[in-house]
Order: sequence, then structure tokens, then C-alpha cells
Amino acid sequence: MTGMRAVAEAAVQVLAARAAPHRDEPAAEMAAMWRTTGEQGWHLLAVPEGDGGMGGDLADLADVVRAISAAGLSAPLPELHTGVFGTLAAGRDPAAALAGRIGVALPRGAEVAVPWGRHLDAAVVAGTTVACADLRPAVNLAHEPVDTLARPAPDGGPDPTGTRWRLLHAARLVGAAEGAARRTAAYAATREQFGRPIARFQAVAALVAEAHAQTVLAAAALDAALAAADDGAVTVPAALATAARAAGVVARCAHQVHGAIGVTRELGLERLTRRLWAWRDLPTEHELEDGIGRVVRAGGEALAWSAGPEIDVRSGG
Amino acid sequence: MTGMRAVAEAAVQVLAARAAPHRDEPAAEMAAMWRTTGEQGWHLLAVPEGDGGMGGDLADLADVVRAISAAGLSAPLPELHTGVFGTLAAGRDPAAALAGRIGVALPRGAEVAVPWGRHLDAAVVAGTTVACADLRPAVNLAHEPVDTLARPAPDGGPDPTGTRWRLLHAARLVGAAEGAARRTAAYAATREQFGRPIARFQAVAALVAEAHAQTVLAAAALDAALAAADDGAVTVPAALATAARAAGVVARCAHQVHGAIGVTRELGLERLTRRLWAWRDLPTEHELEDGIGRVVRAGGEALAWSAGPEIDVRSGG
Amino acid sequence: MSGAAALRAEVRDQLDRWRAEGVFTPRSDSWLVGYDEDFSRRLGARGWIGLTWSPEYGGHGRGFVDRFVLTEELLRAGAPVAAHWIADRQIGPAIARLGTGALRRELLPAIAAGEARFCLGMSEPDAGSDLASVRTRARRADGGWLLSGQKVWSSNAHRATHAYVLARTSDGERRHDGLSEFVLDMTASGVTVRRIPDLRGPGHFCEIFLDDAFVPDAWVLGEIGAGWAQVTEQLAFERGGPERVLSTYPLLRLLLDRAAGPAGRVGELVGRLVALRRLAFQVAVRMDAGQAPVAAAATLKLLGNRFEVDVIEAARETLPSDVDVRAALDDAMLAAPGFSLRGGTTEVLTVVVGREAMRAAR
Amino acid sequence: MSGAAALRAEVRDQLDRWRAEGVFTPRSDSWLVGYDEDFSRRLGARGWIGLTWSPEYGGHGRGFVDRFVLTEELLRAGAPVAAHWIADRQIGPAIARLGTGALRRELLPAIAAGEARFCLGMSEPDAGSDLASVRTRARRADGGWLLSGQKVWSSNAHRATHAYVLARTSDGERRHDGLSEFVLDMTASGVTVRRIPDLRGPGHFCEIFLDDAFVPDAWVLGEIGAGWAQVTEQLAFERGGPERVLSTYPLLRLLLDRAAGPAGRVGELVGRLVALRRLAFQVAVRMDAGQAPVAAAATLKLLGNRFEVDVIEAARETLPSDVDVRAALDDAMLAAPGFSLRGGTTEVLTVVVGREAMRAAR
Repeated sequence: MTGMRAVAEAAVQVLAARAAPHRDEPAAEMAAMWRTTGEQGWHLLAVPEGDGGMGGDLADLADVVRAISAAGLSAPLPELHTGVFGTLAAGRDPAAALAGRIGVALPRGAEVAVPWGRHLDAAVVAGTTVACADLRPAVNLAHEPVDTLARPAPDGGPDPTGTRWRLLHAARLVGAAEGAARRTAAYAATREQFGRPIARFQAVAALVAEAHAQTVLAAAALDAALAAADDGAVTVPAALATAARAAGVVARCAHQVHGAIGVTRELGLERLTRRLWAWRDLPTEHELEDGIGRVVRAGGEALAWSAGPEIDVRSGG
Repeated sequence: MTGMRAVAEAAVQVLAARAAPHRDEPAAEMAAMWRTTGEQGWHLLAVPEGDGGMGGDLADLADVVRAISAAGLSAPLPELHTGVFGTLAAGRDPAAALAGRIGVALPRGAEVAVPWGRHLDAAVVAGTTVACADLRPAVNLAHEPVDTLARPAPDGGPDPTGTRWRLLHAARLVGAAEGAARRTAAYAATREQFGRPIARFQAVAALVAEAHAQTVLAAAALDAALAAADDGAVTVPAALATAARAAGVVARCAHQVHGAIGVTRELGLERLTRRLWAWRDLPTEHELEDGIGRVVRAGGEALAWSAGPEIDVRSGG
Repeated sequence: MSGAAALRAEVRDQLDRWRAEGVFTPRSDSWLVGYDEDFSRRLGARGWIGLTWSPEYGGHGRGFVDRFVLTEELLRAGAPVAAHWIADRQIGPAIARLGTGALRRELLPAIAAGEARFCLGMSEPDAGSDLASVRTRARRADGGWLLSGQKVWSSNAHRATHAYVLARTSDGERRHDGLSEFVLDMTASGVTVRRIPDLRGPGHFCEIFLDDAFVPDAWVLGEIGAGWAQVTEQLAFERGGPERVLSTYPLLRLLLDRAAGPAGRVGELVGRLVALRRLAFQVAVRMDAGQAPVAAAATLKLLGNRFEVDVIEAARETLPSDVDVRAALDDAMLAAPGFSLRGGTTEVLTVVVGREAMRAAR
Repeated sequence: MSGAAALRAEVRDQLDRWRAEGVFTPRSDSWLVGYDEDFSRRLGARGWIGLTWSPEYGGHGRGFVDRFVLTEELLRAGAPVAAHWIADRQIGPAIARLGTGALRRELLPAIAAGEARFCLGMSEPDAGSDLASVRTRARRADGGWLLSGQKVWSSNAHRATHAYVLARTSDGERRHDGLSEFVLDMTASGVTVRRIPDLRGPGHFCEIFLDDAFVPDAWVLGEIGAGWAQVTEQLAFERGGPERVLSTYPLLRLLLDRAAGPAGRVGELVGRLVALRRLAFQVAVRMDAGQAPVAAAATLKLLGNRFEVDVIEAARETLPSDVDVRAALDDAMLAAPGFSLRGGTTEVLTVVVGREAMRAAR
């Protein structure tokens, strides 16, 4: 889809403008992000136009998600898109699917976490839909609402909606990691200590390089997942786990390079790193890797190797 | 005990002289190391003079063990000392204990590993003695004999002889790590690339620092274990696990700083790093940490914290 | 029982009681953000501030090993010790070592009572790791010095009674010359403090603006112009203590008492903890022997900071969905960026340790 | 099925058969130490050397993605590909790009048949990471050049038929000027090879002594004096392939098929493997598009080398007492020091990646 960069840039501009008045009121900022996303409907990218969506493919939607988080912004695109995706997959009428405020529910220990749940009517999980009533309100480290339902999670098993959300959540993490890594490289190139730019010290340059390398790897894993978006067993969780690991490393390197000023509200780096810490924890890389490990234990080396890189219509071979 | 440095230096000199003729015949070198240790009897340090030992305390013995491995040499001091220790602890006649060729047996999966087993009559393990017959011969990465007995290991439970060996094996690892770290620092300070000593590059200096820091930490853990030599549950395995982790890091840093020349036989660094790799694997830090973790799971935080640092007659407080 | 062991038992029992009575709530990083003036006065009354100083100045004449044991137990408990920490750890000892008689008499007993609370005026906007480039100036005045300039990243300055200030008294040939150390009364005219909000909220960080703030001659530390050498001596005190290992111990304690997670992961942390505590103990033993083990302290901080972060990662691995652990984990996570920056960055410490390695190998 | 997928299936089936027939035994680091001239000839006969070159010169005119798939399967199998690896990966392509018609006609078909085997003459005793300081000299002679000097760390030189040699043809103002690239017949007079025993035994490392060894003009690569720019172009070829990720894959394969160890540890490795393979694939796609993705290749090698070592550590954690795993583990362990040194040290790569990060952030 052409013009996707323009869509992404516009989304960032609109969201940033709506967030600006609420710098010291995170709850109000998040409510504004919710309203704006609903109004603009970016989450309908990669939903067929015939179903009332905006068309485009999953990579287009992922690009927009990535750009938004790279700017240190929150928006429920992955949740709302997955809600529509899951509802359509269940054979519901497209108009009803798009009209409802439907998100995604994520099994979590004995509970179910529902990102942005307080704004939702319902949430999809493993082929079913749960009503968003009696939520216990909570916010994550990035001040985003992640409410919980006390009801036990449905049984495991393949969950295409969960896989779709994980893929988009990986894009969200990759974007924030890229934003933080980019800021870090730019800061190192300009900030002076001991009479020269700190990037001239190999110890600092190594942190910049590490942050960059991790984002490149996470972006590659996301690219693989976009080419195998249905592989909920290995490729998609691998992309999210890689992004979660990158998030931790990038946040650490970013703060280390920035020094004390990096933690100040004024600088704004913490808008990125708080999101990296929050997002990498639902689920953690450990939970994802444990899942991959179980699958591979059953399928052996042949299964692990079959998640190969050249399954890609765009490059073909 | 005074004069211990002289004992250690003499041991290194004697062993080095006996090893020199066998540079390209590891099996002959090891046999010479066995014979020399038996002749010289350094393993009788920390055995009471009244029992026919050389006297001194455990720290004295550990110092000698450490000096020998720091020089890239192998010698069965920990095994022979533990054999005597275990035999005396079992109430055997001191003269018999000292006369026998007795080592230590280490449970390992379904088998029992017996370092230097081919030279032994028997080996102690968990309060019993096993005969060293029908051994399956094997050598480790450092060319040292580590033969195996097919008989299943005795049941777990406290094993003061195993604890004693682990403590001395930790000293052995600490010594080799110190030797490799020292060589690495010296090489970085003198080797030139890009027109200056490579230590002037922060990336290289960081490797030197890391190797040094790991040896300092491992030496501290050994120091703690010498002050709590009976704590086979936490402090002694912690010392060996810390030394094993240090071994891996130091070997990696050492080779990275030395570049290609570091792997050559001629330089001799590999005499240290091969030993680090061999010794850190029997047992691995993972096996030791798993054991500590189980103990702590049963005893809770209070148990973990009680392995405190100031239990030390020499410093008292 | 040795003196240290008796002290440990005594401190532990008292803290258990206070905790049970609700006097404090355990928290990670409590030596920086656990700010409770009443609690500091309680400790002062118990004799647990200024342990190593002479009784002549309100101290208790005990050794650094004793102070090590005391601080270990305070940190283990996650007790709110931030109000007196800087004074007890490094500025009190600096005053005892370098201060005039008047300064010692006036301030050391007040510190030991938990009444005088210090902040550090070291860093400046363009002098972070590169401390020798401080630009705050002190110029001669009648009976003292007038300080002008800006300090930053000064923790809890907005409620400190006193500040330690490193300032330039002359321009030497070398950047390290011409620096001097001062003790400043925060109520002096010309002192303004602004808080710096951070990712934990209003936060502990402050800026201090100095506009001809007066320091009497008797409040100069040591010699005018010898500030660089003197501040370097603080390093073993600043870097070599157990707070460089135990900042996240309250989170680890929670994990250990839940008995959850892979045994190997828990065992690795506990094994490393044993080693790090012994290393900190060795630093204290050497300080008791009159040494300033700067390189060992740097090694401890380098490895200890790594441990503090690894505890957080272990909590993520072990109990990601436990609500109590989650709150403690989030609290520790927001503290973590500071571990490897404050008191000497990892990069600076690595240089120190690398030099020591090469010195030792010669 | 795409061309790449068909090729993958074909290679996999052939290797499975050869393995079953005992033609080869899998081994880690087989692209460096799996030296088997017969096996290389077998691959040549199958058309699996020189895949990307023009059919005019014995190649097959396929893309880098195809070569990527082929090499992935060879490394996965731990097949003994060392004899032709250097020629196939970088010197063949350099000859195709820069060689004279005569050189191409003479050598490319021989390489593709597995008959011509190359070693690299780059490093010297005082020119390791600092390649621009090479001192081997080439001086003009009738119809060619006479090479004198010493090369070191040249793998398998003692059984190579040809060498690539970087030598100085003039002294420019800058150290990077005046370097030129040559192809040397190892049977030329004045060429002496000495093996360097290493921790794996007699080993693969060699020294090459050059004493007026003759290279005809037709065997000069590209332009005299342009050697530095030309050798830099080799970097994407040298660093960007799957052998920077998969050197220890045969050990991982053993682990995965044993289905042992903590699931999370296995899952972490497999997840990272998926990401690294895609990154290597992206490098191949960009090479097919005519780019020289030097920074991406450096990133791949940096992260891939770390993976190769982590596989060994996982094996230590998972099955320390399994006899088969132990042998494979020890073999891989002795190979490991080379991973982060050969083809650009980690330190050099970090500089490359850091620069790329700052370029991209501008």
C-alpha cells in the first residue's frame, strides 16, 4: 500500500497533539489516546475494504503501530485491530464487528489481563468473546490501563487472535526500541564530556552499537513474523520474545548513555523506556520462550529449523 | 603457617621442571605430575602433624593449589588431600590413610567420575570408600585423567568429603583464572596495534577489567568458603560456582584480548584456558546452583542470608 | 559471639520489631528514596549513625566491619535510611578527617543524632563523570568564601540541612588544580533549590543554585586547592559499601520467601550474593587496617550493580503475574537506571579496574 | 514452491543421504575445520559451488538468496565444506568482479569444480585488526610482481592450491594507500608454509613465508594501489553469511533432538535463531539487489557469534554428563575462541555498528 508513511506520520502528529495538553495527567492522556484512535480508525488497516476496513496488509498496520510507539505514544491499535480480526474470524457480521468496542483478553496466571479494558464492551480470546464487566482496574508502568478479569482463562490451544495481537505488540515494542536507540545514538554524537563527544569513547560507542544491533535483530524477527503471521507456535512468539529482550537491553543502554538527565520527565526519554519496560512484561520473554521450548521439545530439531527465513512472498527466492 | 609462599613457589618450580620434557605428550606429563605430587606430599598440608601430615591450615593448602594452577600446571592435590581427609574422618588409622592411594569419587549422572582414578586404589564419597577397579578411562579437555566407574552413585545427603574437594577445586579454578587474567592484563599493556598499546582502547581495557573483576569476586568467594569450610549447603558450593563462572568469563576475555596468537600451543595461554574449561565442568555452575537453590527453597531467605561474610576467626569484628 | 555478630543480631531484632510495629515499610533503593527524618532520629538515638567516629564527636569508635554489618542489616530490611545516609557514609568521615575543630564539634554530633542531613553538591550540568570540570566558583570574602554556580543531581537537597560543595577557588594549570571542598548551610542566603521530576514522580533529584552563598573559613574542608585529592579519598567510602549490592535486596527477599522460580536461577543469585558480601566485607576489613581500597571498591560496585539489576530480571522470570511481586518489581525497575550511574558510572569504574589489573600484572 | 525452497529440499535430501551413507560425519565449525577435498568435489559435481557466478565461468547464475539457502543447509548438517569455503564465499566473487578474463577463465571453473582451493593471505604478525599496516611487499618484475613478506593465521594454507594476498605496492601518504590484491599459485617458488599447532592439535592455522614469489600481471585483482577499497568490498561477503550464526548448530541440533533441558532455555535459543536467520536472509536479499550491506553484515556477525557461544553454554547447562553431547561440546568449546576474532573482531565490528547507528540517527 503506497502512502503508508504519510498515514504513519499523520497518526503520530495527531496523537502527539492530543497528548500534549495532558503531560502531567497520564490518565487523561490515555483517555485522549483511546478516543483519538476510535475516531481515526487506524486499527482498521489490514481489514478488507469489503468488510468496511481500510485495506492494506498487515505490514502496513505494523508500520503505523511502530511509528506511533517510536514517538513515545500509546494507542490501542493492536487491541482494537485484534478485536475486529477475532470477531470477523468468528463469522460475525462485519458491520457489527466494526461497531463494537472489542479488544483482546490475555490469559495471565489465574486471571485475564485486558489492555484498555475499562473502555471496552468485550474482548476476544482463543475463539471466544468475554464481556468486559467487573474489571479490576490497574495501570502498567507506562500509565496505560491494563485491567483484569477475575474469571479463569479459557483453555490453551491454538489462538489465532492471540497470535495476531502478539505480532502487533511486537511491532509496538520494536518501534519504541527504535525510538530509544535513535535518541541514544543522536545524544552520544552531540553530548560532550572530557572535551569531546561521548561517542568518541569506545565504552559509550559500544552501548550505542548494542542498542542499535538489538533493534535490527528485533526488526528482523518482526519481518519474519509478518511473513509467517499464522505461525503462532514459533515465528510469532519468537518475534515478540526477541522484541522483549531488545526492549530490556535498549532501555538499559539508553539510560546508561544519557546519564542522570535520561530519567528526567523533562527530557522525555522515560516516555519511551517506561513503555519498553511495561510492554515487555505482558507477556515476558520467559513465558514466550517457555512456550516455544515446549513446542520444539515435541517437534524436535526439524520443527525448529522449519521456521525458516525465506518463506516470503515479497522476496520469493 | 609462615613460609607458605616459599612452599608454593617450590611446588610450581618442581612441577614445571617435571612437566617440561613432555610438552607434546600430555599423558606422560600427567603421569609425571601424579608421581611428583606423591613424592612431595604437598597434599598433606592441612593434615595434622600428629597424624603424619604437614600441618598448616586449609588456607595454606589452598594457596599452594592456587599457585600450581596459576602456572598452568595440573596436580592431584585436591583429590589426594580429600582421600586422606575422608579416610581419617572415617576413623581409619592415620598411617594406613596416608599410605593408601586414595582419591575422591564424584557422582555424575548415572556414573561416578574419579579424577586421576587410573592411579588410585580407592576413592572416598559420602562417607564410604569405593574401589577403583574396572574404570572406564577418559581424559578431560585439559588432558587430565578423569576416569569413570559404572556403579551408581551412593545416595545424596551431606558429604563432608565432597565439600572438602569442592573447596580445593574452587581454589584450583581461582588460581587458573588469576593466571589467565594476569597474562591478559600484561599482554594488553604491551601488545601494540594501530600504533599504541591495545590497553589504550577502552574496548580492550574493558575485557581486561572484566577478567580481573571476576577473579577478585571468585577469590572473595573462596575466602568466604575457607572461613566456613563446613558449609557444604551454601558457602562452599557458592565458591565453586563463582569460580566456575569466573573461569568461563576469564577464558573468553583472555582469548579475545590475545587474538589469534592466544590459541597457539607456543604461547601457552591454552594451558590455562583448557584447564578453566575442563575444571568448570565437573561439576558445572548450573549443577551447583541448582543445589543451592533447593536448599534455599527449603530454608527461605533467612537461610540464604545466614551465609554471612563476617564468620571469620581471623577478622573477628 | 564476636562484636560484629552481636551487633548484627541486635540490629536485626530491632528492625524486625520496628517493621512489625509499622514503623517502616520495606522498599528497594531505600538508602536513596526511603527518606524518613523520624526514622533517622530513631537510629541516631540507638547509636547507629556515626558508628566509626570518635565518641568525642558523638560517634561510637567502632570499626568499619561493624558499620558494614549495620548497613547490611538496614539494607536487607529495606529500612528508610536516606535522610542520614550521605552524611553517615562519606561527609561525616570527611569532616572527621579534614574538618576544623569547630566544624567537627558543631556537625558530627548533629549528624550522629540524625538531625543534620547532608546532600552532595558535586555534579554540574557540564560536569558529570568529568568532575574536574566543575565551574562553581568560591571567591574570598571577609572571614570566609562566597559560592556561586549551579549544582545538579543532588539527591534530597530540598530537605537537606547541609550540603557538601566542590568548587573552584583558582584556575590552575591542570584542570584538577584549584578545587576546594566546602560545607554549606542550606539556610544561607543565596541558596535556592529546585526539584527535578523524574520517572518516579517528583523524585529525589534537585538542582542547587548558588548566588554568593557564604561559607565561613571554619567550614572549609581540608586545604584550599587540595579538593581533587581530597574528594578522591571519599571514593572508597562512597563506592565500597553494601548499598552497591543490596539496593534491590527487598525484592530478592520476597522472591526467596516465596520459594518460587527455577532453583538454578535462585541458587545463582544466592551464590553470587555470598561472594559479593564477602568482597564488601574485605573492603571494610581493609578500611579498618587504614587502607583506602579504591580499586576493590570500584570492582565491588561494578559487579554489585549488575547483581542489583539481575535480581529484577529474576523476579520477571519467576513471578511475572504475582501482584505483590509486581509492585515491588516495578518500584525496583524505575530505580534501576540509577544504579550504574550514581557514585561513578560503570564506564568510569571499568577504567579504574582495568588500570588496577594492569598494575597488579606488572 | 519457490526456487529457494526447492533448492533447500534438494540439498537437504542429498545431505541426509550422504550422511546416512557415511560420506561425512557432522561437526561444529565444519566450514573451517571440516576439510575434505573429495567432499568439495562432490559438491562441485552437484553444481553447489559458485552458485552465484555466471555459467560462462562454471557458475550457475543464481542469486544470493539461493546461496544463502544452500549454505544454511550445509552448515546445519555440519558438512565438511572447509576446502572450498573461502573461494566460494569471497575470493571467487572477487575474481568474478575484479579479475582479468584470463584469471576468471582459469580459476572460476576450477573453484566451482572443487579443484582450486583458496587460503587468505591478509593478516601479518603486526597487522591483525589493523590490516592497513601490512608490510608484505610486491615489487615490479618482468610481466608481473615479486611478493616478499610473511602472512599468518592463514587457515588450511598447507593444502590450498592458491592464496589471496594483500600486499604493499607503494608507500602512500596515508597508510591505506598503496595496497594491492594478488592471486598466488601456492606451488610458485619462494612460497613456504609452516603449520601452527593450536589448542585443537596440529590445527588449521598456518604461516606463509614469501620470498620473491612471482605473480603474473594477469593475476592481479583490480587496480594496483586500490587494494584497500577493494578488500573492504569483500566484507559483506565475508561477514554476512550464515556461518556467522551456525558454527555450533550441529551441537544445538543434538540438544534439540534430545528434547532435554529447561524449555525456556531451548525456546530462547530457537527464538533467537529465527531472528538471526531472517537477518542473514535480509543481507542476502540486499546483495541480490546489488547492495553491499556492510553494517548489516557486521551486526549479524556480532550477534551471531554470541549465539554460537550461547549454544555451547546451553549444552553445558542441559546435558553436562551425556557422553555424546560431551564430545560435541568439547569440540565446539575449543573452536569458540575463534568465533569473535576471525573475519573482524567483536571490537572492530562494534565500531562499525556504532557508526552506522549514529549515521542512521542523523
